[in-house]
Amino acid sequence: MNARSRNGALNGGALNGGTWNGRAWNIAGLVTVGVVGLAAMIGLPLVLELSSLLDVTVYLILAILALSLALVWGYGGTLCFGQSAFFGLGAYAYAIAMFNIGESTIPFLLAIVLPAAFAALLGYFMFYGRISDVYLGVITLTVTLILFNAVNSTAGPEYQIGEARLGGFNGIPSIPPLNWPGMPDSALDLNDLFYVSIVLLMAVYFGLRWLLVSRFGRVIVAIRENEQRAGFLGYDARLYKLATFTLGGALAGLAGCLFANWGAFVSPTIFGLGQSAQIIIWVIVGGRGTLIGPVVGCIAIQWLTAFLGSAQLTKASLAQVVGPTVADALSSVMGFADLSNTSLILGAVLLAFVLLVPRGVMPSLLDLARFLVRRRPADALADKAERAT
Amino acid sequence: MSEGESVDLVLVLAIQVLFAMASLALISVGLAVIFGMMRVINLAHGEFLMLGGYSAIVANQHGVNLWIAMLVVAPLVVGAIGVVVERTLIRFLYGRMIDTMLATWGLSLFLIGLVTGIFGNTTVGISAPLGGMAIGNYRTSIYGLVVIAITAALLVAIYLVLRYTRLGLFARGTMQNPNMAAALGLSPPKVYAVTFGIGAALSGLAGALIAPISGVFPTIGIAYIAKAFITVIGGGAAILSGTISAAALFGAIQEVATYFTTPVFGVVITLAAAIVLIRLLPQGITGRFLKRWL
Amino acid sequence: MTGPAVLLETVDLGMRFGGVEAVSDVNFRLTEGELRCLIGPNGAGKSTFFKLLTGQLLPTRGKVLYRGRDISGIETHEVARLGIGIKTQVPSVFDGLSVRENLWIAASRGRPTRRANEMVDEILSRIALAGSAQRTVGQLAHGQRQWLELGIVLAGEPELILLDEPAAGMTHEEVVRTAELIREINRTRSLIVVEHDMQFIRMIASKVTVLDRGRVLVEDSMENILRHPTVRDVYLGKRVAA
Amino acid sequence: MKIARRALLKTSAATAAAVSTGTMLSSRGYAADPIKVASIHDLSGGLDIYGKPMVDALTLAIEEANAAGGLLGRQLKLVSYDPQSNMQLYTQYAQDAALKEKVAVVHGGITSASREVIRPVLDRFKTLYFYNTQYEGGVCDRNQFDTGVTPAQTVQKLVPYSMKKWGKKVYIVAADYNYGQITSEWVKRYVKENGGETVATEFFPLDVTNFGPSIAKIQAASPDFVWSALVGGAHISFYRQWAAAGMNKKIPMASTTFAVGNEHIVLSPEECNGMLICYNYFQDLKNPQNTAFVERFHKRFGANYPNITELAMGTWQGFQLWAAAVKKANSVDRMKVIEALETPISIDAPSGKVTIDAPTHHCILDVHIAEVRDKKLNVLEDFSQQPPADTAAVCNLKKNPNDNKQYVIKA
Repeated sequence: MNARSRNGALNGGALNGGTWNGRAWNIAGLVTVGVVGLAAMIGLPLVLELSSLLDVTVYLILAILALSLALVWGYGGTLCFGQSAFFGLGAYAYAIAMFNIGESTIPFLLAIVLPAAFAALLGYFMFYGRISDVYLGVITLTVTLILFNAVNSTAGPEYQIGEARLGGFNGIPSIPPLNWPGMPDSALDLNDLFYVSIVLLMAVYFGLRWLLVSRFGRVIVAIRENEQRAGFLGYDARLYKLATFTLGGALAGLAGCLFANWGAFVSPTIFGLGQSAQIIIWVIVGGRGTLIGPVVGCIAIQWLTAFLGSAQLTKASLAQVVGPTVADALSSVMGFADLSNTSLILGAVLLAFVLLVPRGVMPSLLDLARFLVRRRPADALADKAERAT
Repeated sequence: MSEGESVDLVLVLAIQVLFAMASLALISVGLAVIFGMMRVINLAHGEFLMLGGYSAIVANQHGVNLWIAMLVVAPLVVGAIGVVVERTLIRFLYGRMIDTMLATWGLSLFLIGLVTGIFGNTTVGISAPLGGMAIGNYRTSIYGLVVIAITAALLVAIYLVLRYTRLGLFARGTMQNPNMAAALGLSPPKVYAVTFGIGAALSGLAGALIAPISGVFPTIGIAYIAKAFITVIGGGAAILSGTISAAALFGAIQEVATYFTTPVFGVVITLAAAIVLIRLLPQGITGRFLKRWL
Repeated sequence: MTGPAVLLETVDLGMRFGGVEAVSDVNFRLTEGELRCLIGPNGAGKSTFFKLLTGQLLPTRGKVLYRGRDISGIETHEVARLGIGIKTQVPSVFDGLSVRENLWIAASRGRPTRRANEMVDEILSRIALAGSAQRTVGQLAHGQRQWLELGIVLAGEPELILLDEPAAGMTHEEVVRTAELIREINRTRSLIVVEHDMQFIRMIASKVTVLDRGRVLVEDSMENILRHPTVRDVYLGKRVAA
Repeated sequence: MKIARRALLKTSAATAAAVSTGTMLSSRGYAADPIKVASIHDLSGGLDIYGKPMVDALTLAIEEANAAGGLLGRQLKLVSYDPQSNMQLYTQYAQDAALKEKVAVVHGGITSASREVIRPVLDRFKTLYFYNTQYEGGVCDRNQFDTGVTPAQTVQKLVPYSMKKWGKKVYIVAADYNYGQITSEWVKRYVKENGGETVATEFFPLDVTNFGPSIAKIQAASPDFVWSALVGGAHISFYRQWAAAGMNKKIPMASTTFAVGNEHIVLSPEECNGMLICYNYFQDLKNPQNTAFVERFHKRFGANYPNITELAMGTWQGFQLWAAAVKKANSVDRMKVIEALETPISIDAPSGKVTIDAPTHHCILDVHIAEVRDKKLNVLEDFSQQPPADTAAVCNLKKNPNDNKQYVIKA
């Protein structure tokens, strides 16, 4: 390892030729992700019982959603408070189309195209309107609220699109599952959905990795770093941002489609602020500017949320972990005994990360790994010598 | 409906519109102070309102006179919370607008969780004092009129402070040029802490005044946050004229739209109008008009 | 007329901010292959003029012509695509990226990857940063950042280069090298340099335009400018004396 | 798993006691695993005010059953999930209950949305499901039993009662979702049948807190009374703003949603005195069954327990119906229990007699009209054995046992 050098933010291997040690890291990372992904795909259905496999499936689906924001925010630098809007649109588009068409190929595509088109429209409005980053956050947040309010008030019988009733607050239940393209009678069962989800997640992951080392990916990062300079170099920042935002919308829509399949259900809470907050927390916990980080962040936070609801963290159970004195003190400080409070915990996690670990877990871990590898050239040499003998 | 009755109805509706404007200005002004002077987007603003409501109600339940609870206790408590928040969180994040947004969002979730843990999810409330009054055949709440009056008085007071006091001079200077405070020999940390505290106190007051009307529950802030934001951003950087002009505009749009359609479309139309406004006037109303105003 | 063609021209250019006229009635001409320095005291309107030329500001009066085409207020990226390269006063680079990546972004627009890589290697040696190619730009010294920005501008192969205080904050040796670099660039490109370091302007020895209170005060060779009485009064007096 | 753990602790304490006294128990007694009963109710998030009393009722029911020796000689174990008012977690927990815990029955769901989320899951994984909330009616699914009242059972009685008392012009304000929409359809129908007129119907999303313009609209329409089908915490503002304008002294109000979320305790007496409501259960019902029940409930959860709600009683009755069926079937097998329930099962509950209506899987039960007075609900009139007429109009599981959907009932 060349101790002096540090990777730039592009994580690109090809650009710097074989001499750059960043390339080794990238290949190692890609191989690790590929191997873990394949192992999960083959191994999980064998070792997990169905209910756990279903839990894993939804985490994988949400990880695609996490990746969509990882692209738009982590790499593109556009903080979208309304990623859930595209997620929800994808789910609703799939559900409505599915009730009307009955064969899932077109609904599946619609669930991607429609949110992408909406993102493109909104993005055009914002980026070409030269709206600053902060206002962009407020606008995306407001649009999400509008969608939530609008869809929430479609309970009346007049809100019907073809065969599909929108259902307002109650949402749309019993959404028909995906089928293999062109074969309306062979619907995906729950195992199939797991395979489809993991394959799509890996496809999205590797697709984005490829995109980010392409010129397009390098330019969007450059624009994030310095929009003015990119403009001086002849790159139309608005266009690149718009393209990124649109792609993010498409990916979120894809996740929405799968999510609607998983629970066979969609309701307006999918547009809610809570959902948006979750996505942002996944990305910030996992790390902006990485792809694997938000995936890990998403799965960890999801697991935590589910855990808190099924095994309530009471004073008694807390006492087993931290001892009765600490538990007593904690609960008297908080003023209540029931500490299984998702909002409280997610809020604290978000605060802690913004203040203490703003880069997120993965970049910090990777630095640590590099540091450890770098620190022990002697060990590595010894290792080699041993093997040689 | 007789002619006299329809005149009465118009009057009642006019009061409703005025009330909508006043309450919008009321819930936004604390946010406007913080945004106008510090360029901090405080996503925990809704929770400051919520805490104001709880402070007033808890104080009232412990025997404090309702008006004192609303007008004195709530602003003091939430103002103090604001200072603590600024000292422990916000000050580490100056110049990082996006991170400030995220941190205050985290704070928002945290406060919702904390208050839920302490008070539960039940709506608590106090009845609106003063009862109703008749306008012809219609009845309207006197308290609504009082809220309008208090809001007006508050805005006048802010005007006087900005216009005629040393504090106001600093504030105006800081709005024009963020480095002003330092130039005037004030320690910026102190100015920021005080500003944030004042903004929080105003939010606490607003939350307390709204509480008798809507009741208080831990997530009530979410209902207000979007409205407060579009008012502040739609209004632009000028604290007073921005808040007033945007509150008047959006309040009127919302009330009229609600009366003729449904409350949902009232909200949807208002939010959509706000987005169009921000698109047309990215610096807000006062960025284009009323530039020299406070 | 058979002289060199006019590359950049402003016609009655004016910019007003509220009640303040930052730039007024500027008629400025740059011929192809020329190296022009733009000087003036603080508040003379240099920065505003620079921003008008680069499309960052839309003039309230008059227009900017590039090869006869009106470019006032067009989008920044279109300015670049016309063949104008810009270096700003505070180095505008991609801080989070490596030196090589910075140059690569600049070189790769409109070029195949292989050609872009060659270009990057060439520029790295030209701006003496080959040894630091993998370093993150945020870690570079100020002078190196200035050079890097110059390299970034060169990588776009513009016809006209606009430089805003390219020698600001440099050590004497760095200033000398920068001047050399600029003269070398001038062999193939036209340049406008906004600067107030007279030493530096002497080193690149060229025609100078003096701006004062938003107007062109005088336009002449360096030697004549130094002798110009009004210029001495408004601007040079103190500095030369010091 | 707060409650499950508590149950577990009890069992292990019993085991410890048995071991310490040296008594050898027959292996059969302990070899039988406990029968698991899942509870999926919101204990946090926006709906916890509804969920907590329901879980408390279920907890008490199970503790009492265990104290009485369990069911079929086996102890019962409550597996409690808190979906935090989050639909995704409803799905996950329903899957977990059915597949991992393999529970005998799931009691759960508060909103219709949450019911429609878990219903298909439990159908797919063949796990019996009890939905114990009052709702808009129309669910037709052999795997599910609904113990809450539906609009036809309450609205049908309260509308004529109110019209007789106050007059024929009705203004409806309702929550803007299925339940509010369908309830208001039924109100309209019965108003018309009784010769009255519905002057207007207005819907409010569940998070609306400003009712000023609507209160003006209502005054303009000057109805004889207002019918409220408002739901949830935000809508409490309506009653408050209504009273603040002094309207509560001018125009009376009737509701089949008020007080389910303890609105009558949150609001001051002046704000809601005199409202008429209609439910299956009131804590103040005067019968020996109920008196004993309230006493046991207060002993378990404290005498200052705010109010034993309609939903809590629905859950209690749901559990008792299931337990009675298990005894009758002598099995916890899903189909055997369903068939036993369809015989039909009938119990004497604190609210009166409750019988499963076999064709609809809903309940035939008593309803009562009460008046809100000083934070109490005073029963004015009883109507015995109301059938679920609305659902019966669209659903007959005897004829179509494979029917599986929620019908939208046209009133």
